Amino acid sequence: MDKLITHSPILIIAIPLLAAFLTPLISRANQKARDVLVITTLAFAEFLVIILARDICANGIHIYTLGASSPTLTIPEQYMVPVRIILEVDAMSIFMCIIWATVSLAAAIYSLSSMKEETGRDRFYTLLLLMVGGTFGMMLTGDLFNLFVFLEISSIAGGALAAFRTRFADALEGGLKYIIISTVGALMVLFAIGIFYAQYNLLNIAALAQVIQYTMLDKIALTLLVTAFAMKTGVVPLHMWFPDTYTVAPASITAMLVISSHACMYLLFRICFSLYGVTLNMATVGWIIIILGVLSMFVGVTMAVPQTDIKRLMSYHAISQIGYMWLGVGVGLAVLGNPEALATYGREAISGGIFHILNHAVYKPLLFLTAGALFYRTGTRDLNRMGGLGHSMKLTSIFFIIGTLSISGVPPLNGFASKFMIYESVYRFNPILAVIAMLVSIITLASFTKAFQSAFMGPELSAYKGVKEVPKSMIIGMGIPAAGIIFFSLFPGLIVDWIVHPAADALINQATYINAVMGG
Amino acid sequence: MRKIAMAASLSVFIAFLIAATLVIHPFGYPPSQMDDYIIENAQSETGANNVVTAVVFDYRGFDTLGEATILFTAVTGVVMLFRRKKRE
Amino acid sequence: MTQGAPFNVPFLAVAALIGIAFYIILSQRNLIKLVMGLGIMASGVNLFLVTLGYREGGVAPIYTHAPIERMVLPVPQALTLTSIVIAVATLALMLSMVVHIYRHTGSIDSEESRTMKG
Amino acid sequence: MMSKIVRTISNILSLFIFVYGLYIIIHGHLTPGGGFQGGAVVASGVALLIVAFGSHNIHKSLKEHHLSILESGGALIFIGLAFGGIATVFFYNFLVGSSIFGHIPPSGPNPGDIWTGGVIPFMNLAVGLKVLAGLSAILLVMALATSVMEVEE
Repeated sequence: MDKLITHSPILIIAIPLLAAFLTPLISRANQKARDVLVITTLAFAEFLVIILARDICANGIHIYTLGASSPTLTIPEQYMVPVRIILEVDAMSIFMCIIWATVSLAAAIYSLSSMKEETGRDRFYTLLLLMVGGTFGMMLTGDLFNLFVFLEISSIAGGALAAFRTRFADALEGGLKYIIISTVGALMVLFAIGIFYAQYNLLNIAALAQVIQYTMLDKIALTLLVTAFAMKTGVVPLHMWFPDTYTVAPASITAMLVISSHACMYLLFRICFSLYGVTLNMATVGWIIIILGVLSMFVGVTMAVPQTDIKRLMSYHAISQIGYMWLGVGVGLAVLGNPEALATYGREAISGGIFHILNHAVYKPLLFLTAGALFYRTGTRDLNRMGGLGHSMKLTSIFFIIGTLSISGVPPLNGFASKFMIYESVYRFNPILAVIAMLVSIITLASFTKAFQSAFMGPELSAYKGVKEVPKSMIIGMGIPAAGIIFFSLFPGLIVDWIVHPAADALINQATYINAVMGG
Repeated sequence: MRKIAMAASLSVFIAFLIAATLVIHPFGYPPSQMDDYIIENAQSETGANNVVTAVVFDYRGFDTLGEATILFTAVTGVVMLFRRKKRE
Repeated sequence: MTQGAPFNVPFLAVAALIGIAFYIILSQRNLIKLVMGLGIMASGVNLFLVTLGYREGGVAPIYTHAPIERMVLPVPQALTLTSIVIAVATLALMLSMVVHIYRHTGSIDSEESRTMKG
Repeated sequence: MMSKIVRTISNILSLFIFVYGLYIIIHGHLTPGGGFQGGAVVASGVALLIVAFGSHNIHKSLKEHHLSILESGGALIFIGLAFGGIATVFFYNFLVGSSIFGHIPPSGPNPGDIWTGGVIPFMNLAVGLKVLAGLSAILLVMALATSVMEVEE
């Protein structure tokens, strides 16, 4: 068991990759065996993530040096800088891993039925496992170039999956758009890595953070990194690809793409907090993030209201929700240089933003999966052509209601808990921002009420007389995030204390992050 | 409107690039603390005469795994895109 | 900038390549040209990485029959190798998507298809 | 399908290209090159054959799922070698100092010894296998897809 915990960071990445390499061979032999392999792999990854999370709660940052003679030997003997690739797992990265493991498991179970009619399913599952492994790599690595490599794995696999239904021209265009955006972003990241390498001859994040001097070149690199990750996260001036890709991808893949864009947001926070952190007063960067966040909140929700395509509507809402996270964490970043403000409301704002990532990562996949269920049964995404589905698809409509109430921040549900944390702390930073945030929340509720009304309420349409509830595995796939929502709504305090505050502290305490690798 | 935004972002980007080339270290004289270690110890630690191979497969072997995975992903993606349509 | 050229000429070449690529990506509507722009950008970044490791008078970091002991840095070469393969993989996937789009719509103009705007 | 002269010449040339690619793969730890470069050289030989004989004729003897199996195999060997070191650490070079490819060369310039490098030669082979299969598969599939289009129009 100890050995398993020691090696768990690498196993979390390597096991999905190994399974992905095996999938083409196994699916030639037996289709059932392939499904079993996929689900077992993801369940095992989830198990590893949980035991690693428990270990991190108890013992702090977990270090794993690849190829060294001992996992914790970060720096070769009698030398001063790390040479090998190091995986560095702190509370924030494991927080993202928990989300990713759960959502990908739910999405894979959902796909078992929802993709049954499609051809080329063995390729689908191979790509799905590759995307899982790649995104885990992004979250766990402590090395900049390694980060770039896994960013590319995740985005290539994601783009290919988004284009999976090749019989629709839209799907291909959505996938191509995603890959183009990702490639431009990844090349910007690579250029920034080159700049760091040119100045310091280092690639490890912690080692770089120790020596970084905030020269002109570092500013350029920061700009490139922020632009690249903002592009992949889908905040407003760079959001054009976001609805196009999300609308056309299969529902389970859309749910996963949401989380992988959150992973890019995590990378942005990692760069701002852990790499630059104390070397400068981050107020400017913080304000840029706040402004982008407020802009996305507002533009996202206003663009969502007139949409009639259900997944497009949800995509614009996703942009708007991402704005909340940027607002929360941006406020924290803006006061990072000011210990007093940080203690009174900065930490709370960061926690609010992070908690919102968690909440968004359960209700948005749930909503996309219900949209997929509607598409599965009705064959359309157009809200005007749906109606009365509440009679025949009872469970789906219940899941949709849960998701809707949660995303609009209606009080007893978890969306409210995180939004309230953001309102409260942002209000003390700048009241206007908090008012905008509340306003956006109200518009969100209005927009989703309309969507629910047109899809589920009203008389049963004759076109959908024979519509039945979706198959069992899709129900389970939707049930996992729904159970998450209910659990987080019942015990928000517990969740905040267990995983959200440690994650926020891990971001704030740059010194711990550096010392874990550099020692001393 | 779109043209202006394009021109603005392009010029900002190029200004960045030029600025970067002006302040970067002179060509041919890079800092080299990490690489010196690798040049010195690659033979004794990995047994390979070719230091680049030693870096690719040993010091940064995980990157190579990722790289191989990307190629695998691309091949899977291409084959998936050109898969035969289901016979109706 | 002590010896050699008055400016960092190799770095200027990098800047030119990336600038051209960025212009292509922003201005071109033809999808094949867009992908070519991405390819040029990848080459620019690769050139940047590999120039970072050059050391005046160094030889390739391979000990077999090495004439002198002064070697250029090995890590940038390894990074470039990795990123070249990544670029190849990405371009292959993008081009096959473009082929597919052409099959569906009979056009590779991004303005003509519905969602590729912006 | 091209003329008979081209086909004959490329038939002969491709053998030399394959052998050269294999040489680059096997000597990856001694001379410039390695798995990726050698694999790309072999795949270029396949590209030559595809151009000379036409993708449909090549497809009769070389199907993409064979290449796909070969590629999966290469990837599995590679990740398996990485897992081989997990008794110490993932990616640990566990063969250095052992009797298989375990010699350690004298430090500094030397004439080179093929029996060195630990797992590196095996990894070169695995990656070479993977890259040659992968790139050939991409070339073959794309050549097939585009040639079908030409027939249709």
